[in-house]
Amino acid sequence: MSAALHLSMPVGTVVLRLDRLAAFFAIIIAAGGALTALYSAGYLDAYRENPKYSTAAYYLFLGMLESSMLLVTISRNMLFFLGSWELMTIASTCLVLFEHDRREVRRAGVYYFAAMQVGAAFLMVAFGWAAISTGTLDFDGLGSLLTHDRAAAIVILALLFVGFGTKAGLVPLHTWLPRAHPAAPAPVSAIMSGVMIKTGIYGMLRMVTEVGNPGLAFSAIVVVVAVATALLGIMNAAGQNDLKRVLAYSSVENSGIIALGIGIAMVGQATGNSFMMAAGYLGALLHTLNHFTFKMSLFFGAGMVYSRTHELNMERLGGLVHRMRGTALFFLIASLAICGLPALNGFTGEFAVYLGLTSGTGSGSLAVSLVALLGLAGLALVGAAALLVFTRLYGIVFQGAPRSRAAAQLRDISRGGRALMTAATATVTALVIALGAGVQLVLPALSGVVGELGTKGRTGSLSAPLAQIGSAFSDMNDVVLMFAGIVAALLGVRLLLLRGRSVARAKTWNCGYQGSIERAQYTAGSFAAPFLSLVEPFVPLSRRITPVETPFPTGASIDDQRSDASERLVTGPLISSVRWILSLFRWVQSGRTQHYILYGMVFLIVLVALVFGGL
Amino acid sequence: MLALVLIAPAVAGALAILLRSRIAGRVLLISTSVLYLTAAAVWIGNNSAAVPEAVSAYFAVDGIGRLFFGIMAVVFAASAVYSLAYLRAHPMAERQEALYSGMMILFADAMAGVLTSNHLALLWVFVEATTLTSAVLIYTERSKASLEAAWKYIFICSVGIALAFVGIILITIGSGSIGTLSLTVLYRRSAEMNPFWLKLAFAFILIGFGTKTGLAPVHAWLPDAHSEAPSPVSAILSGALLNTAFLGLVRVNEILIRAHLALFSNTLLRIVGFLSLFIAAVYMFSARNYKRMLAYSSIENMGILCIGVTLGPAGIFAAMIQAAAQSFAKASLFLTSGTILARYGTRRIDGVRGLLRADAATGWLWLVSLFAAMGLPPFPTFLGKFLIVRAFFESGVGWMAAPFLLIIVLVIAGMAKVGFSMLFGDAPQIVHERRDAAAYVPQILLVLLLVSLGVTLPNWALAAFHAATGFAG
Amino acid sequence: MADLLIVLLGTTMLYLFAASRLEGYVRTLSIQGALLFALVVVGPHGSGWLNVAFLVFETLVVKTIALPYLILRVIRRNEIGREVEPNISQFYSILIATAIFGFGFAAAFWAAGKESGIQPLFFGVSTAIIVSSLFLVISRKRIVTHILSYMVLENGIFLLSLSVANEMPLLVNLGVLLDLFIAVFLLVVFFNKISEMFDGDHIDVLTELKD
Amino acid sequence: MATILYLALMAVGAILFVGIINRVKAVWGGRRGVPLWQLGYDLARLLRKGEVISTTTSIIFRVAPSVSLGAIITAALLVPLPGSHALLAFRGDFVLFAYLLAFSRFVLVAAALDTGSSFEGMGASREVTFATIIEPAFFILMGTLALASGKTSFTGIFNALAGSSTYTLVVRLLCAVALFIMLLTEGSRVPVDDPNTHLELTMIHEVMILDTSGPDLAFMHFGHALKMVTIGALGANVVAIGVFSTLVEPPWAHALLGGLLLAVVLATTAAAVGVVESLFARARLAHLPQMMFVMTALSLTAFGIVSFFAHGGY
Repeated sequence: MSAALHLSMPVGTVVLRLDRLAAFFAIIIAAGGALTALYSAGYLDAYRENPKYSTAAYYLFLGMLESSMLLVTISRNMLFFLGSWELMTIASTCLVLFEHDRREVRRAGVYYFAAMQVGAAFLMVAFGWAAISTGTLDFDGLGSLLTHDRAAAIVILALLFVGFGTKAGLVPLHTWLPRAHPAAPAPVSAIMSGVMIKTGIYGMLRMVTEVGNPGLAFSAIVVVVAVATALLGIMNAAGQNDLKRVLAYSSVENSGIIALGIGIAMVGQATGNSFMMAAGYLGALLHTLNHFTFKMSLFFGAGMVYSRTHELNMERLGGLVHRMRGTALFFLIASLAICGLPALNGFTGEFAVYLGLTSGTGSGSLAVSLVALLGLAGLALVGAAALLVFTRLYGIVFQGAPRSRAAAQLRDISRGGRALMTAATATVTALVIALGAGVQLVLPALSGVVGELGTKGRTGSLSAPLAQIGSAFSDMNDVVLMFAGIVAALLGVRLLLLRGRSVARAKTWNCGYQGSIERAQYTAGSFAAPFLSLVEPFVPLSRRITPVETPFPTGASIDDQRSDASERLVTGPLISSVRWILSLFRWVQSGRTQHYILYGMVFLIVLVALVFGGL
Repeated sequence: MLALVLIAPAVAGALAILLRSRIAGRVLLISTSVLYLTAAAVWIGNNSAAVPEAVSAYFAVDGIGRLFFGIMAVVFAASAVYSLAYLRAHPMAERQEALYSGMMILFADAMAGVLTSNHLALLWVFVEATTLTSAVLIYTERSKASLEAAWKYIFICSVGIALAFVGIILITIGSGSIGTLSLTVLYRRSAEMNPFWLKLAFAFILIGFGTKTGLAPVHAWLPDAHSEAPSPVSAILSGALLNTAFLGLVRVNEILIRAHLALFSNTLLRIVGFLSLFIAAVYMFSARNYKRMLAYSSIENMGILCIGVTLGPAGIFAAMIQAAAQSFAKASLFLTSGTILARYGTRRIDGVRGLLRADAATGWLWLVSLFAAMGLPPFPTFLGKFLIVRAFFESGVGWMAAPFLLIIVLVIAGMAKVGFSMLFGDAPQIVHERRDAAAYVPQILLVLLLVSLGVTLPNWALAAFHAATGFAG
Repeated sequence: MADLLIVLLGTTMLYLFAASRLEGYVRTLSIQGALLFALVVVGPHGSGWLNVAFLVFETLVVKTIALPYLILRVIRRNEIGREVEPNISQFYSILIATAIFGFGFAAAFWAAGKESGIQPLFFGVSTAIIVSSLFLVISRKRIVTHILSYMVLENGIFLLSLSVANEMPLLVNLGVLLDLFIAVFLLVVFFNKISEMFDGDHIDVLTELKD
Repeated sequence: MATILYLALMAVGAILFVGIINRVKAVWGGRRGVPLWQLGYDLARLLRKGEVISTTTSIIFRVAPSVSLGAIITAALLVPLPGSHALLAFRGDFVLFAYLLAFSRFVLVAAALDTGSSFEGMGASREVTFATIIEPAFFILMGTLALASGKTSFTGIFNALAGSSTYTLVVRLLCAVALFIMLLTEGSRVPVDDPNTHLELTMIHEVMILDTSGPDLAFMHFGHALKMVTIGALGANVVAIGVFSTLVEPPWAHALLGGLLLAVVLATTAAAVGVVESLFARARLAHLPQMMFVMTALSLTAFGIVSFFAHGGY
């Protein structure tokens, strides 16, 4: 399944090839685009009348984003690839800026754009270097890199990983996600989180297969970064109160899981553990596919919530399960899936990654088993924390009683719009279930992709380990089906028992308290507090209190904000120090002609001195 | 052809000033731009004729001359057309307007002289001439600010150019028995020259022409002039004049390279190049005036060119692409900024909001041209950027790509911050509502030209760039 | 003979830094023109009487008479004060100027020792004049003194160009002269405008445009 | 054969487990205490009742108990009878085991939050928080055993380790203690939680099911007990390593022996839990994480030992 197309370009011929890997991502991109378009058609109803917003431009840039992503997947010419990459940035930036009249949206747009430029700069250096040391702009040349100049090859690969990691949202270059996602319209967040960041994953996979394996140390570093990303992502997700910020950070977490898959695959390749390699790649691909489905579903749901309540602060939502039944159901399924719980697709990917990790602990050198153990413990912690995050998210937003008027009385939106949104959400959620129960059906295709990665990676066939993984999956699937059966049986029993018995309705038992419980409910903040106090250093708390002073207190309040440690320690200081350095030179343009002449004179003297000095 | 290109506009300019008539001025202006466009088309068209077209010992059009002449012609034509809109928006006394048209023509003619002169001192004469003509243009609006800008411009540049002349004298000293300043001869016999005087000369010439090129640390006049001049003039200053002065630098640099002094000249050029990039980054964030912001971006671009030409043939080729693309983008931006200025009546960035709603066409032009200036696809600036980065590695100084791209990313971020803040948000009540085709068509054509260059670099363009790269044969 | 003239030129520079009145500046300027004229006369002539004639015209008519007269008229017309108003006192100016001269000579002789084909006196004095004229710009507040300094700079360059054995082609010389003349003329015009528009003719009034 | 025996043992054991715990506590306290089968009677009574459901709740609340119980049963099916094969054994089945328990946790928490009661929210919050400490420890434990045995399924691990070298004795001890802590936590027993003080004062499990009644409550209770014995059964397997180095003939005897061992281990575990509950008071909430990290520490120690030997002791 590989088609090539040769174009003549200023940079020589550009080969566009659709091999298995490209096809896999192209399918995700195409499906995601279709779903987003469908959903947008409904979501943008509310904006259509408003002259401020141009839906035409929205669809223009959506199409641009789609096509550029597709070009990214199939182009095998470095310059052409970079071009498509930048087009992708342009389109997504313009999409993020859709609600441009809001100040925070503009700020987020600029931040996102700048972050993407940083990433692109890394790629540009890497490709420029590779193009020189391989003598060609074509990816095919990359194969000779490692043999030709190993040190350079490793640095180039590191640069590439940083560049692609920025797009994929790997720590510490993930800080754009929690800014861009809340600012963007829901469908845009959905396609960015569900599809666009996957192009970063694609880049890593493509490069590591084209360049070859850079060795154990590099791979181990990838694993460490991946684990750090997943952990930091999920911890911050627990610390956020904005529905879409939570989802954004959970995207960071899932990128970490995917990268972990890639990392252990690289470790396996480096140590000749083909099972680990196969399992890692398979896990990465599966999780890429699955995250695409449930994250889109979640963002679609968030969009529904926003369009009905115009509220994204969890503390002001609640009880939507009674008013938005459909959305609540889809959101629940997606939440179960994103926690990696069995019977839904989220589990399959993590299961494959776990398989790789356990085989890593069970074999190879001490280093490998330590790396694998790190991944094992980290992934387990991430899973448990994800459960916390999403029970919290779902419980606070959808369950209990409404915490505000906005949540109690929904705005009504056009019937057609709602239908379209629901259709899109239902479709993608159906995929969540289908991929969970029917993982057996997609496994062969994915194994094909993994096999290609193996052969391209010059490690020979991976068919044997893939077969073992397949059998494990089929057994796992049987157990999952058994689980479904048992649950069904129990539900049946329950119904039988309750038949003809009294099922009374009463207020929630609040230990005798009879008042209304809306304001007395457990809050999102307090729900996460015990966990966050355990991981305080990674999500430091900043608390603003207006205490009660006067005998007749007015407006006493407390405001907790959790900030991102990596941003506080790494990216934040970096940015501010650069700005500081620049600000040191503001005096240059003083407006005084004499200063200007002085600059010239000094410079002249310096140059003359250089000449006499014999430069 | 060459004689026509040089003499006819001189006459036309003089006529325009003497006739003191609106119509005559505009007609002459447009016809001059037509003449230049045709000349450029002819020269770039038969680029295959590698041997430079020479009319005398003093004038010749080699590859790089052709390319830069083409750039100048296009930018000048765009500004000429836009001038019609400008003159309608800013009605002024008839003889003033005639002076404007005449000076525009003479300004272009002076640049044409620089681009086509084959004699170093003659080139100097024309560079100084560009200063004198454009100084008058900068003062067109007769405001205090424009007067200050014009003064700083003419004074700083005159001093700088004077130093360049010192450099030329030093070359004469160093050229010893060669006994002429004809460039073709100097290229040929550069090996015979005295390296010491050559280096000293280059130091002076770098400062002299560097002042006109707007290279840090002698860039100071540039933001003032660009922001206070009428927008069509700013467009020419940024899109054509800087390149023209830069050409002088390149020619002298070529002499040094051929005299095996490349190490020296490259070091100096890289120093000023990175300094310029840095200064641009410093002010890109703190600029409060959008025309000044564009001016700093021009400084950045000149820095890029300086660095590019030090990176061997590949670098020079990339620099040529960069020069053409950036000039068109910058011209389009400055012309558009003129429309913005006319709509909002302020140069302050925070005075401009909701451009996309106030005037959609201008808004989109602004956005697209910004992307072009930032070096994003599908514009040729992106190609140039990548080729320069690659050239770093080709000439063995790959580590320089890191600071280079770092600063460029900073500049891009600054441009985005400013550009977006102007485009979006709620539009205030706009006073001027008159729409004028001449205020949009030139930029649209420029953008189309850019896209066509970027998407499919056509063969004639490719040939032009190659010819420019190996201009000295 | 020529050497004496050159040394004289140098001393005029020092006087320029000592002088506290604008008229003094203008007078120095025309004196320099005269000295350059003398240099042209006594100096070595290469080929072509036409060139010599041109140089004579340039020095005698333009540099000695026309331009100084032009400046003088400007000063009178704008009835601006006569003081030079340095922002670095004459004393220190002279010190620095002397230092510049010292370095100029040092450089010249060093170069002469290293490279053949230059007369150190020509080279030293002219470079000294060039640099010190820049310093003059920096150290004097009034715009009119900037114009004067520019013309001094041009004189220094002219001196240097005289040191070059083979002259420029006539065409080029014409162009150079034309440029110089127009430049000074424009500077004067703008200067008039400035003293109309702004109050005072200090360079400090021109500091509106900055970041 | 083995499986049926195993299932029977688990079903009965779940009920007796709680019974034994309470009996031990009673005896320790000088009382006679409730009959061993008390939980059985309670479940029977509950199954005969109707329900009272909060008006705030949604369908989730009603489905949750069944799903939770189903998840735990399925998890229990993955654990083998000591010395025999589990009903289903495959690579990485312990991952599925852990995630099934997680599933039951999810629905329990969802049900608790469904009521909107602040008490149940509190309990839910603690439940998920402690899980974030226990789960990694469990995975480190299994990773250790995988490393020691070179297998990655319960059955595989336990059978492969059978009769392997001596250092596994230490490892087994560590693992057993770790599993015991896991049991106390997952079963929310003292010192993590105090199941006796029913209603508000309990902090985790009991408070989460405040609003549950009737058959649902029965499911909840049984599931809870079953979870404990499942972990106990894991412990039994760990202990049993080496006992079953050779297949005892005939097979039914072999299975019987395994069953016997399982029963003994469960009984002793229950007794141990009872003793702990009689000796200790419930620890302060703030101190619980340290206690649970002990499990992580033990598992890591075990890993250290194993990797030391497994990698030829460098």
